[in-house]
Amino acid sequence: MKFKPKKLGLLVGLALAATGSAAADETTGLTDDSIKIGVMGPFSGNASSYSKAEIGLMAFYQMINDEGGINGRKIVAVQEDTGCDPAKALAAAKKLIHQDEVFMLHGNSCSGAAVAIKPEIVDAGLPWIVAHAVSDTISVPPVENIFHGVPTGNTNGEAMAAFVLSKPDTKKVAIVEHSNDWAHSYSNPARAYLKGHGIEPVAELVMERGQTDATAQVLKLRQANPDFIIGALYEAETAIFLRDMKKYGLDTPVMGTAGTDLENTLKRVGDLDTVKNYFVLHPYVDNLDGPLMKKWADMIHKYYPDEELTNFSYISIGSGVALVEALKAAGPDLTRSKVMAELDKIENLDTGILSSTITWSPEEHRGAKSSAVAGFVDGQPTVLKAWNTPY
Amino acid sequence: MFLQLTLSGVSQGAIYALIALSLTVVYRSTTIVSFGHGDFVMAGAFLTYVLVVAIGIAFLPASLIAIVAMFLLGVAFSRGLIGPIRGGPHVGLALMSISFGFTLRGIARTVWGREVLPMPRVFDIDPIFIGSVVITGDALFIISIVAVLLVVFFTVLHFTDIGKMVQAVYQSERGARLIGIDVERFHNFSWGLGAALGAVAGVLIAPISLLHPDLGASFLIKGFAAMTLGGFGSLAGAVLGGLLLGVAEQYSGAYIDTTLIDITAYLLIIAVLLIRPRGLFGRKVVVKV
Amino acid sequence: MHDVLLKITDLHVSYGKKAILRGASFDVRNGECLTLLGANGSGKSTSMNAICGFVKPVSGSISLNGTELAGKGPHTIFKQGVAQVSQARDLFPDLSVEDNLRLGAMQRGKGKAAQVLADIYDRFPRLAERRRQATRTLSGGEQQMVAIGRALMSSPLILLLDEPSGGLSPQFCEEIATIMDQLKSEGVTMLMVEQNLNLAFRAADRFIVLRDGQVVDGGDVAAMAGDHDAIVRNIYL
Amino acid sequence: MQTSTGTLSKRRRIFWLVPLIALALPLLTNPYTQFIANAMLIYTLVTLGFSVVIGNLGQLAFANTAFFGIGAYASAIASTNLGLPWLATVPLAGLAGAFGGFLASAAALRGIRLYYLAIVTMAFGELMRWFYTHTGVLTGGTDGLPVSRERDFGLALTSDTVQFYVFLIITCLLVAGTVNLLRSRIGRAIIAVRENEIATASLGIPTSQIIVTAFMWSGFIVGIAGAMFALHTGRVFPESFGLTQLIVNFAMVLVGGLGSVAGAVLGAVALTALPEYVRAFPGMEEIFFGVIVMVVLLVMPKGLASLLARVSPIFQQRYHRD
Repeated sequence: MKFKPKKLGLLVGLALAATGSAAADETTGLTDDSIKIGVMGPFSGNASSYSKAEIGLMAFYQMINDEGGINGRKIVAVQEDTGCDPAKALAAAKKLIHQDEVFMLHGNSCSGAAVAIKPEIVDAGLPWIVAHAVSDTISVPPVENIFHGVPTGNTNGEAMAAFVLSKPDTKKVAIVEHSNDWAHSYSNPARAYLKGHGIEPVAELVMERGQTDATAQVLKLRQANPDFIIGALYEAETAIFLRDMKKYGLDTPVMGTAGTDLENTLKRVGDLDTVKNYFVLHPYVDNLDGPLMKKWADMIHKYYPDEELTNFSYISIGSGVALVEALKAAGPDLTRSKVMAELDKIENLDTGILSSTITWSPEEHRGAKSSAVAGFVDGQPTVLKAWNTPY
Repeated sequence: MFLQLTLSGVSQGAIYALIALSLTVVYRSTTIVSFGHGDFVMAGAFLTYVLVVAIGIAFLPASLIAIVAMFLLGVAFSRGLIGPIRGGPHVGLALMSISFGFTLRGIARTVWGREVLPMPRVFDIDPIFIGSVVITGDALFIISIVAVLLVVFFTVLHFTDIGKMVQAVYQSERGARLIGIDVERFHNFSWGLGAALGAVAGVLIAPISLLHPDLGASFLIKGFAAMTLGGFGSLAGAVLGGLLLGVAEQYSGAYIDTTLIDITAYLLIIAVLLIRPRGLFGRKVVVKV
Repeated sequence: MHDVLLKITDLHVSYGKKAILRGASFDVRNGECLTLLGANGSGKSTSMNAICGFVKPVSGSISLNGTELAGKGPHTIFKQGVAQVSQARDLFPDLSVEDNLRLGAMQRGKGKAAQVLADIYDRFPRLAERRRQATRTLSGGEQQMVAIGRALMSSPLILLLDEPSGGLSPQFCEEIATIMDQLKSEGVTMLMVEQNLNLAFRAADRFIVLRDGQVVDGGDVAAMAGDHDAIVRNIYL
Repeated sequence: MQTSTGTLSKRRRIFWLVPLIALALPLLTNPYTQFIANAMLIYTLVTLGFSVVIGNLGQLAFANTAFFGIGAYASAIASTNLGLPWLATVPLAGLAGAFGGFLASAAALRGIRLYYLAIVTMAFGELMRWFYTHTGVLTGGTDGLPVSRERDFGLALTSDTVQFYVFLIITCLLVAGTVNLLRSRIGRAIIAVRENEIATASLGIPTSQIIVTAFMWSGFIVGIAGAMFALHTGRVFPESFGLTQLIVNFAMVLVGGLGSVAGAVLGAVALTALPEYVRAFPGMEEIFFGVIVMVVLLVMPKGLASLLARVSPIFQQRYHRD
């Protein structure tokens, strides 16, 4: 008979951990001197390298706080793990909204997780700035409270394809990708863009996550003999793919995603010769180790001294800059509606970090509509606008 | 292209063979399949990385230290965690190895979770060109190390007294007790040997791949497939199965579709089950209970 | 006076909650052959397994020349000089006859192994002929020879034989009996469990009867000569 | 198993007491804790289904996650492509899961046992996941497939509380069904197959049919749990049915107690709650999981259910291995 009380005790205990139910209140999560913001990211699991984006964002918050906060309020970030898993992300979102009662949400790497929690956030109605996940379905069609603060899949895919086509005489394009939503979010818009320009891929290959060899893919590519390869691969597989290309003497240029960067790819493959034809989407104003990016690198290292910096580290900061603008404009009598209204007024905001400006309007919640490309020019990472055209 | 694929398949397959062999070494002596073995592979690779990059030891001594350390970890795992529940249900034993591997992975993740670590290049041997076929230093290195290891392993097993004792335990555990072999110690040793062989695979993968905590999971599946293909529990079969799997992956990827590479292992497991459950080389499926 | 080689005192052994031996006590003297008799489940094989360390006694003592064996692992007990020929023989089926034999001396008696091996081939010429064959290809009787030979390879102080004639044809039983005669004449101390009473009484010097895990009877085989019926009654009734 | 009718009815009464008390639970929760409580109900079924095959039938089959995924996808496909209301997809998901169970039992019937069976069934699960990923037309591929949460027969299924009551009813029915199945002749035959298959066959019991039945029942209830999971998350993704899910399910069975119905409930509740408590330590979840399971295996090999049995003999189920 003692079974019941025990089991119930567990459930009740869990329930009591909650502090009442959350009414969708305009000022929930606000005090006179703080704004509570929920930051969700994949802090665990096999996609945890993405969470560097959330680390960068939280460093930015701390910088803002150290500079005195916004209208007398400091940002209190509540970090929640999504593990890049939809069910876990849903639990995280519900916890932040109903239990931690945050004012708004900001962050989110992993499109799958973001898409899964979207209905919940639409219902809850609090502002949500998606700072890393790229899937267009998050912000299209526009919803009042959801803002996209990074170049989305369409923008990225088109930027990749446009760069590929900017190389003179590009006729044959091949695609190598993972079979996951992340890779598709880049490759599908790129395919569409190529198709719009009358180009069908000559080869469409898959290289799954965890593969340590790309011989089959490279040999097939050698047969297809493309002028350009679009590679939507994670960091590790990118390095393996490039190494195997070099191994089998294939020196076709490769266009990579914003999931990799030149500096770290070079570090991983070990020699410049292997990466000299590798180009990546580069949503920033400068090279990662360039002067314009240095202040952001220093900022992250000030708060997270041991953090290794990659492309991901900076990606969410631009939307942070935009948020701070909106919060300032909303004034001391902050409400959720006011913040959303101010976000909608942001126009052509130069964030000082993203190569694209941010513009939100009630009709369009995808804020960043372009992305630069980076490649090695004379052995130096260089931001490019188009083939052989510096930014 | 065919030759090139075969060569690259053999080089990949050599690693699968090593993992399948290490799984079989544990299975034959203890009748337990180590579901955490992928993480032993990962741990071996990470240990080598730490020794090389963080401490600055040269690759060869570092990998030897890592292999010895993994041997000791395997022994400790057997003594501390498997020993107490031996004789219990197999589900418990399977879950024990899964949980231990899970813990290792978790540890790797908390330390290096958000990084993808490159191992410094070790043997920069220039590739050899034979006609249109490229033989890279990595492939040469892996194939020769695995070949030497296998020759030593099977020589010891078949032509030395120690090897005869090992075979004795494999064939009849009770018989081994009757001739005074300390079977518990032998089990511990087998776990150590299995972990060490897995670590060798990790050391070999490390320079060609990049290190991340989930490195081992996919290799575990490949090891299983190789083991199944070769006849569950056959040592030589595991090695042949590994090589075949490596080559089959390359062929299916290049001649059919690259989406198949990742599931070649699963397809082979299912095919073996449907067509020849004893595996391609097994006399019969040795499922000891 | 006989000097006692193996002394079992108040031995209790259980499998799980089921008690098999409940305070059995008996001695094995140097150079003799002692037979354990009893119905199924009376604790004969369990006694053997307890002596070898395959099962751990709950309480009681097993002492070999004054060394306590109870609670020790089988490999330790083997090194003390206790070798068993088990009922299932437990050979290594894929190894050759010679390997099977040689393995018997790996943990004990390695120094004399070559000499003992030659002796065993003398004793079992058929094994010498088949020394390169895998043991699984041998007949049951031949396998029994390998099992006995393997146990002898360690030059044990005491040889435990669990049903040496089990499953063998009458012709082979005779052969086994001859082998045992020979072992006895060489002064090998033996403890035997045997269902075949003819064999048991031919080979044994003494016998004891176990019932429900306790010793209920025992005596000299010579003294009981011709009165097998009485013993059988004592075993089964 | 000998039980006097007295204890039996007492046990029945206790059985129904749990859901009765649980009826009041939503009064105490917020949407987040309600969401977790709903997950507990789902995982109760998953664990129970897994436990029937591993604990009761004694087969080391790892196809559980496959059944879960099959059920979830069956529900989502029926909902999205056929436009069925969610409630109508539930039986379909159960049948699809049972069919998965039938396929998995084919391996066991071919004499594949123990670890070999584990590996084969694991391969089955991973192949299913590949299938979800690569048949985008049907499954939505890696973008996932939404599940309609429109009003079903007057129920606002978007609400976590409504979901809870629906799940509670389904879970209770299936748990009761499983308990009855295990008590029946079939249930005793399932245990007999585990203890000694050959001897059981020699008694004239059709062991093959028993094995198939156990697998299919397992697939049925786990398939329904899959449909519940699809509603619970609103969208199904291939990645939800991978090896990590398998390990978690596995751990629930073991921590709860192999082959025990009460254990399945306890294991599911405990290990669904645990990750929520360790949220504060991101990245540590794997270590927590691993260490907890190892400790349970070492100090409490019969799981939480054995604690219950110690508290009251009523819970002394003979389903698990002694």
